[in-house]
Amino acid sequence: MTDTLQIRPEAAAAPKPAIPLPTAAARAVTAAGAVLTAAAAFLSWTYSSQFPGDLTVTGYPGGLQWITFTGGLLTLLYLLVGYGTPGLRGLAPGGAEGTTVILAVGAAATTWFTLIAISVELGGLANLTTGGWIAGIASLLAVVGALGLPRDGQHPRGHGLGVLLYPGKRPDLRPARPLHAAVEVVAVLLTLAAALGVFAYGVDTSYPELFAGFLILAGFAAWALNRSGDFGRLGEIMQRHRVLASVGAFVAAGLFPFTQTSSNAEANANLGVSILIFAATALGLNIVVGLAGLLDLGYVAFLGVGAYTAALVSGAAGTAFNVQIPFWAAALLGAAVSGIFGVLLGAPTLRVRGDYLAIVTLGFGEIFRIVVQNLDGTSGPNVTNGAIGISNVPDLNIFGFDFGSAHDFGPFSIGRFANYFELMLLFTAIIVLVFARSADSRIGRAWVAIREDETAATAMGINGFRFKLLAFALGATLAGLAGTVFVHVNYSIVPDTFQFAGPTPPNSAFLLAAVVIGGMGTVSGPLVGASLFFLLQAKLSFLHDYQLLLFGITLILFMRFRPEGIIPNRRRQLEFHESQTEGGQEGPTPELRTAEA
Amino acid sequence: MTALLEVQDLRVAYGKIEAVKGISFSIEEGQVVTLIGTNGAGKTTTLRTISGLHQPTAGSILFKGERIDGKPAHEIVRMGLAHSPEGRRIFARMTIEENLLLGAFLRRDTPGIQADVERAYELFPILGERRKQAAGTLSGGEQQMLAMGRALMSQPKLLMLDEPSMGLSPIMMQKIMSTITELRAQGMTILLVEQNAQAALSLADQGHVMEVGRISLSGTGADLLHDESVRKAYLGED
Amino acid sequence: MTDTTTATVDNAPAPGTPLLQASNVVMRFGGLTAVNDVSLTVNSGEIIGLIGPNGAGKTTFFNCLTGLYVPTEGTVTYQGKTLPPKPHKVTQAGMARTFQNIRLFHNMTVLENVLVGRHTRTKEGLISAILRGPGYRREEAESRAKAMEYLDFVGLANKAGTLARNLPYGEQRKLEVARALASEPGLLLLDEPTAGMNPQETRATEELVFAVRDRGVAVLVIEHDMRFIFNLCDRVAVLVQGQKLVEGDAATVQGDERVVAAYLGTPYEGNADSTTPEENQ
Amino acid sequence: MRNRSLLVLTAIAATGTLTLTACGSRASNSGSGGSGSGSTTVTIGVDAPLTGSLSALGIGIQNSVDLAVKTANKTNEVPGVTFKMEALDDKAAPQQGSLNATQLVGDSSVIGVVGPLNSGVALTMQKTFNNANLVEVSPANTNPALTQGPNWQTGTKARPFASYFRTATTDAIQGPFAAQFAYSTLGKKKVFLVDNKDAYGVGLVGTFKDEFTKLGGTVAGQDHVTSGASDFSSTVNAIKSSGADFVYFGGEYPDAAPLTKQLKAAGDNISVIGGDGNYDPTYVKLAGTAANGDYATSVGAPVESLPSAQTFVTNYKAGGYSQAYGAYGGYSYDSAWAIIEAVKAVVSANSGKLPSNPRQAVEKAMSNVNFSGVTGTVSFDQYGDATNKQLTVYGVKNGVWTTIKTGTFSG
Amino acid sequence: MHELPQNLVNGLLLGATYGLIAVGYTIVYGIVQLINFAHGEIFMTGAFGALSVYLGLGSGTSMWIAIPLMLIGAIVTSTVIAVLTERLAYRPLRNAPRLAPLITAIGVSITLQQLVWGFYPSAKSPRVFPSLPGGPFHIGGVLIQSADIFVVVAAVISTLFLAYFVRSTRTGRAMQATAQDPDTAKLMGINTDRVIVIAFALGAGFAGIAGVAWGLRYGEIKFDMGFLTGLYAFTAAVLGGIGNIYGAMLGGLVLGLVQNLTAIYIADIPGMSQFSSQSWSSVWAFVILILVLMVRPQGLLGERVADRA
Repeated sequence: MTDTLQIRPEAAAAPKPAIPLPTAAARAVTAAGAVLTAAAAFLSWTYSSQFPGDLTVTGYPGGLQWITFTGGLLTLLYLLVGYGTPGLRGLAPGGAEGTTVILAVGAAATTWFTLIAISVELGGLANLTTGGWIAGIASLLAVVGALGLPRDGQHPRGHGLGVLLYPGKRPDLRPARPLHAAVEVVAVLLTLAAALGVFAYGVDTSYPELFAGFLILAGFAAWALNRSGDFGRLGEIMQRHRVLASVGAFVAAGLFPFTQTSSNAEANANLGVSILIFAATALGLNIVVGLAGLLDLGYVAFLGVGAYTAALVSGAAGTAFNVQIPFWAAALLGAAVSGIFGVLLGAPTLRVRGDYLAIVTLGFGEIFRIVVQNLDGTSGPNVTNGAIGISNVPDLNIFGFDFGSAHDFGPFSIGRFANYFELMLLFTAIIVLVFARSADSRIGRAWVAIREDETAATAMGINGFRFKLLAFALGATLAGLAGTVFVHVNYSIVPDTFQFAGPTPPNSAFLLAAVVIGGMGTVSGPLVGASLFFLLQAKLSFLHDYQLLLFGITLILFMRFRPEGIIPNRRRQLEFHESQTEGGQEGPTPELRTAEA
Repeated sequence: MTALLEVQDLRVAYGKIEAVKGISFSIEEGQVVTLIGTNGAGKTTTLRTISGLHQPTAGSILFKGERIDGKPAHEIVRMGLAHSPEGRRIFARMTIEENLLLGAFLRRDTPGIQADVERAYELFPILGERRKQAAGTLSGGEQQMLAMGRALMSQPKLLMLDEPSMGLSPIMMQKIMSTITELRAQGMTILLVEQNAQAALSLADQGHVMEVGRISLSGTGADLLHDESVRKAYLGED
Repeated sequence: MTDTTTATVDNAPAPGTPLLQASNVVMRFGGLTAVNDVSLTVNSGEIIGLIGPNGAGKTTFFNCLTGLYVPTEGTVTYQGKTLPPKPHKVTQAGMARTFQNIRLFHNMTVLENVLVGRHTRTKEGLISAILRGPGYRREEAESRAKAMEYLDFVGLANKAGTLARNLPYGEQRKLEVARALASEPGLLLLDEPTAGMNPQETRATEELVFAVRDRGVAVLVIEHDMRFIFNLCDRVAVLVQGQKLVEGDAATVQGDERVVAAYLGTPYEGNADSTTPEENQ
Repeated sequence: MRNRSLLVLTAIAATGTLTLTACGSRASNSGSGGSGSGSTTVTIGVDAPLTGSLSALGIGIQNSVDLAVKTANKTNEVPGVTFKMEALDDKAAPQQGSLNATQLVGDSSVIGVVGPLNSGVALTMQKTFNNANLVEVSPANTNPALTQGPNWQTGTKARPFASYFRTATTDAIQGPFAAQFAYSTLGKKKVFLVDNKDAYGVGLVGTFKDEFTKLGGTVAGQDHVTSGASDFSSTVNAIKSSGADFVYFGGEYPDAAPLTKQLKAAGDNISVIGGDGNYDPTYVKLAGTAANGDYATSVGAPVESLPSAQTFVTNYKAGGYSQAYGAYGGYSYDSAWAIIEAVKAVVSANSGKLPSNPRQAVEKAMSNVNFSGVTGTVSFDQYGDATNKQLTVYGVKNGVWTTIKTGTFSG
Repeated sequence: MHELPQNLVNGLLLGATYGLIAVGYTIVYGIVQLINFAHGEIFMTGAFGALSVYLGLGSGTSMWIAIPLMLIGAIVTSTVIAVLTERLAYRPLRNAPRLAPLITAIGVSITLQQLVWGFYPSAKSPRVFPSLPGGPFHIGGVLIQSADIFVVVAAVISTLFLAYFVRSTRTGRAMQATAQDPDTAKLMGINTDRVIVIAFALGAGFAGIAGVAWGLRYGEIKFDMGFLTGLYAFTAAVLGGIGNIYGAMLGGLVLGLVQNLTAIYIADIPGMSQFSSQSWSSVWAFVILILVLMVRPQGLLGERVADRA
């Protein structure tokens, strides 16, 4: 990238740095802090190897030290970008200084998280050795230095510490000139590889402290890359190479089990397939909620319908129909039955007002569980084996490939859950394809039109009821499809899984939260939201009894500070683009419209 | 004579889009001032900001010499500023009388309120005839009368009327305009936002033309009425 | 925009044949009669105006035409067929409409808005949208081309990628017209198309309506702006208290005493002290 | 431990280089590969709900296993082998159970697992453990299908998973035992059956009903309630009008207590008999005087009558655990101890050393385990079920559970 | 037919409790169009508030003294929590997209449940709630507990009070105005933020009373009792026509009756005997809800909201 791609904020408008330091001094302090932070990772931080990851070793970093090491290096990198280092200059089109601040804070946060975790778990600050103290102080030094850098970006008016320390918002970027195609392809591939690496590392974190540290740094790094404008640039490039990016993403995801060589490989593959099932289901829900704007609070029931259908025809002993049909047929059947349930539920209720739909779907979710529990032969005909559930669902065998056992591919051994991971990845790809293609078609436009203004949509000749029903049925079908894999992965199915809210995914509240927090109406939003959610609840077990409490508080805070989700949808990006391509746009926003209409 | 209302460098934004881009004007006691301009010019936004429904991003609003920008709407009403919103916005499911009583929400002097209700019925006899009827059943013109009557119930020092003639038949528009004239004659200070530039300018002491968030032209009503560009753009003359 | 491309619509009938026929329409809500025995005919190639004071039943009548209400009595036919009582079927039959207070799909782009308007003239379903066969691609491409043509017609082609909500007010009105035209109607219903416009914009709208008519689309327009109505319409119907008071050309209506008394009044001439009905206090 | 790190440090200093491969081998392998102390460390995994509404029971399981592990280490139960516990939280959710199972299987030091609490969770774990030949001993699963296959009721018993064992007694024993007690001892002939639609309750009522009708009793009526519900008025009315002598309830005390309370308040003073889900002090606390005259069966002999149990109680108290061992503490201790015994057998059969891949051997050894545990003699039959079929009936008298009768169930 | 009158009475009593909670949903929805998902938890915290008061009083206190104090404790607890959640969680989202406050409400619901579960002493298992002395009474073959009388009195007085409050007080009129058009209400000088807080507080107060009624009737309270009960109460509010206070009560009564009667009398329908148990009753409740909404989409007493084209 060249210098012409970036717009520097007007110098005159730039406010004074938060900490008044000469720029040279600020750079020196930041650099020293960042380098020291990274270097301190090579020292021993504590006396006792009791702390997970064993941070007693001088000479090479371990566990959380790798995280602080990375934090220090990233800070240094963007400091150099801001310094105008040749070859790096294009890396922060949105301004390097604010980015540096965020990264420095991120590095300090992980460092101090580690130090605090050591002190708490081992009982007191006395457990820290010099190395730990050096890291702690160095990381703070980097923050102080970064705050002394000249400020870039857009800063809110006002006073107070918060505003003073605010790293600024990225100034609006002009779309960049496309780079050489080969460079862009390499950029896409590198990004995908990096994403795979980060994800695989996060999944493989073997103890909660490491995961928490990873999460802190990953969060700050994501913020920093967004602030620096790199995400925006990458997004443009990805958009230009959409097919490569999406195929590449799936290939990268498919490689995930091959990156897992430790003894945790199967556990991680299990985690991976669980995430995929959850994410694919969330994506199905996104059609209903994100595209058609219908609120469904009982969506997990459709996953259940698919799962039960597949279980009943899987040949598992003790089911009502003792039949076994091939999996492809079972998958289609599960999806179809689920879709039929969607129609059965939707037909009488989609005519009622939106908020009423919420209660009806919530009721359906609960009813599904109760009905399944009751269909056991004593309080109803025996279909589902009641609360005892259907157990011992056989492993899949497709074209002689036994999903239940491990297979060797060259040097890699792919276990049972990895097999299912690849299968579910295929299903996820199908669901993504269905979502993306239906969203960008006559059907998808009709859905969005209904969501935007049903009366106007009807006046355009759209049969509102029919299309809402279609969205509902399609969403249900996709969930049912995911359910057919779900039941095989888990060997069994019991009614208790399908609750409105529970401690683990999938449940209706988590699904909705994954969609909304991820970003409604987007493909990647629910995928990211679901992954994050699943990992959080699976990895942060050390929170014990406070986990669900923190989940609740997280929901509240997220809606308070980022209601549009992690990945806002295209419409928002468009709005953003327009406001900078056309300068001071005169068009009224929706609020303005209601005010002026 | 000090200004009753003084707006200085007012800026209002919705998200990233600035709807009002630094306007200043003032109203003396007893004056009728009108803002004219096309849709989307920022007139309604200006009124809503003055009455506290929006927060300005910059600038100040002084009412009776006191800053009111940033105050909540109900406190601004208490100070004597009434706003009859665009599109009437009457409480359709309540009766006419209940609507009027809500206009006097902040007053506690029951006899005075009753007297003012009767006065509103005098001003708009049609309302008096249907006082127990749900307001939603009134025709557009009658709803506008109710909205004006309701605004007057708070005994305001300044009355802001937003598009009182919108969607009305010509005959009803004439009625509304004559009511405004009558209020002016009674000494009421009025800030009038109107589409119908002809009618508005002809009864205003002072007029401001708003275009895309800025005041492009100011002058007395009569001056503006005879201004070449105003005649072309807003009065539809070639 | 004013230099109109006079590409006529494929399914436009010959001028002068009756298109929309409302006969003796009565609409009652409970005991309240909102529309009482109103008949109205729109012939192809015509621009018909519908005026009347607020609460006169214009909107109710309009809703009877667009399928939102089923008339209590009387019939509404379009091209000889009784209108189905569902708005989306009315559009399918060939009548498109705009809204009094613009109802665009604000978070869709300008082009997407028009594409939604193409809904009834396209038929690719979910399966073909997912499979994306050649048929789908062809239809989608054709639809886009048509949509761009309509945008070009109203002069918004250069804003195809803009979000509808970011359009200025006047252009939003134009987009609504383009969106309605995209369903290739024989009759276009305009509900107060100049509300909130200044005289210049109003005149531009007049041109647009004429251009629409020249494409072979008949127009029924509800308006308050008398000058607009009388400039534009071949015939004007006046609705007062649920009944049609008079119907005829501009001169007839303007000259009708009952219309002046109930609706038009005498033009307001400023300096209004003399018109004040009551004494000052 | 400090020693070890010094050792590593010297090694690093000696090579003088830092390589990524070196980092990979550093963490976790504290146990099996460790050569420093000369003792092999093996892990006993625990899977139980450590959070959520069932956490009291789950933590009781965890602590009891911890106690067993500590005791085994202290007494050097298996020479050359040090035990360690790793507890995972399944949140009472099947999916989490599946994740935990793969994690435990992946950790090569894990030699056996105690858990889970919920049979729904067990269903998703069984096969994963079985594929890895990792023994799983549940202290709490009572559903017969887990060991005897889904068609156990029709007489075709088939053990689905060789690695699954349990110290808990199945519904197939507890239900009939209660039926015999009610019919023969109490002389009641007309029962009203209520279950709360969870796997435990349904199983219990089903086996009770079969035995009770076989004995000649009649079922006056049956109702099913939603677990977690509070209003049982329709059930109470149905019971009243059925004219039943007593109610047999399948489920847990949070549902049973309000039921008995509402039943007595409605003037129907008949006994409610339940399984070990009812046998909890909270039952009496919640139901108050309404609980008097109610019965519950529970597995094993009363704690105070077994010396081994008393030792457990004393040691548990001395262990300083903040939470009570709960309903399944004894079984959990016995489950862990069964694994320890199996390891012991394997080690002694392999000339005092743990074989390099001990899981399969431990699984085999489990069938021959036989020792006197907290809940009585612990051994497993051909299905992996506990052979101990001793049960006790408790009754509420003046607001306290008191032992009525201890007996052994005979088919 | 087994004891039909008794079943009717039981159903109505259960329904009255639903109605008391449903009022809170309906009143908040009517003003801010928010499905306050956490309202069930407000009800639950009210019950725990009352229990705290009772425990604080010591065991010797007469129930006649304790009950009013417990009621106050319940109302205060519920109200304070409701007002706090409104202030901290919902108010900042007043102009956010529709789903945001709903997700927040789910978050608040989980948070409140977990707070009680984790921090209220021994709340991990059900806690005993005191009972009223006296009774039971036989009235025409129907058995009435003294707690039942409390429920009836509470429901009747509360509904009458609320109807009076909304229709005839100044604040009530302000609530109506805010419900119809918040912006214009502000222009009338109504402090709409305050009105919204009052709506939350009123609903919470009723939920607090319902919490006490619940505890007295069933003798135990638990941290998760709010979810299912809240769900039924919300169903009742929708059934009756959300936004309508009488509708909420009516919906509650209908729902209570349906739950109680279906559990017994479905069995009398040939071939349906398996579907008649308490565990099916919630299924029937939702079936009824769907049937009612199909016939009357606006609920039993709801007003049709015309879509103005």
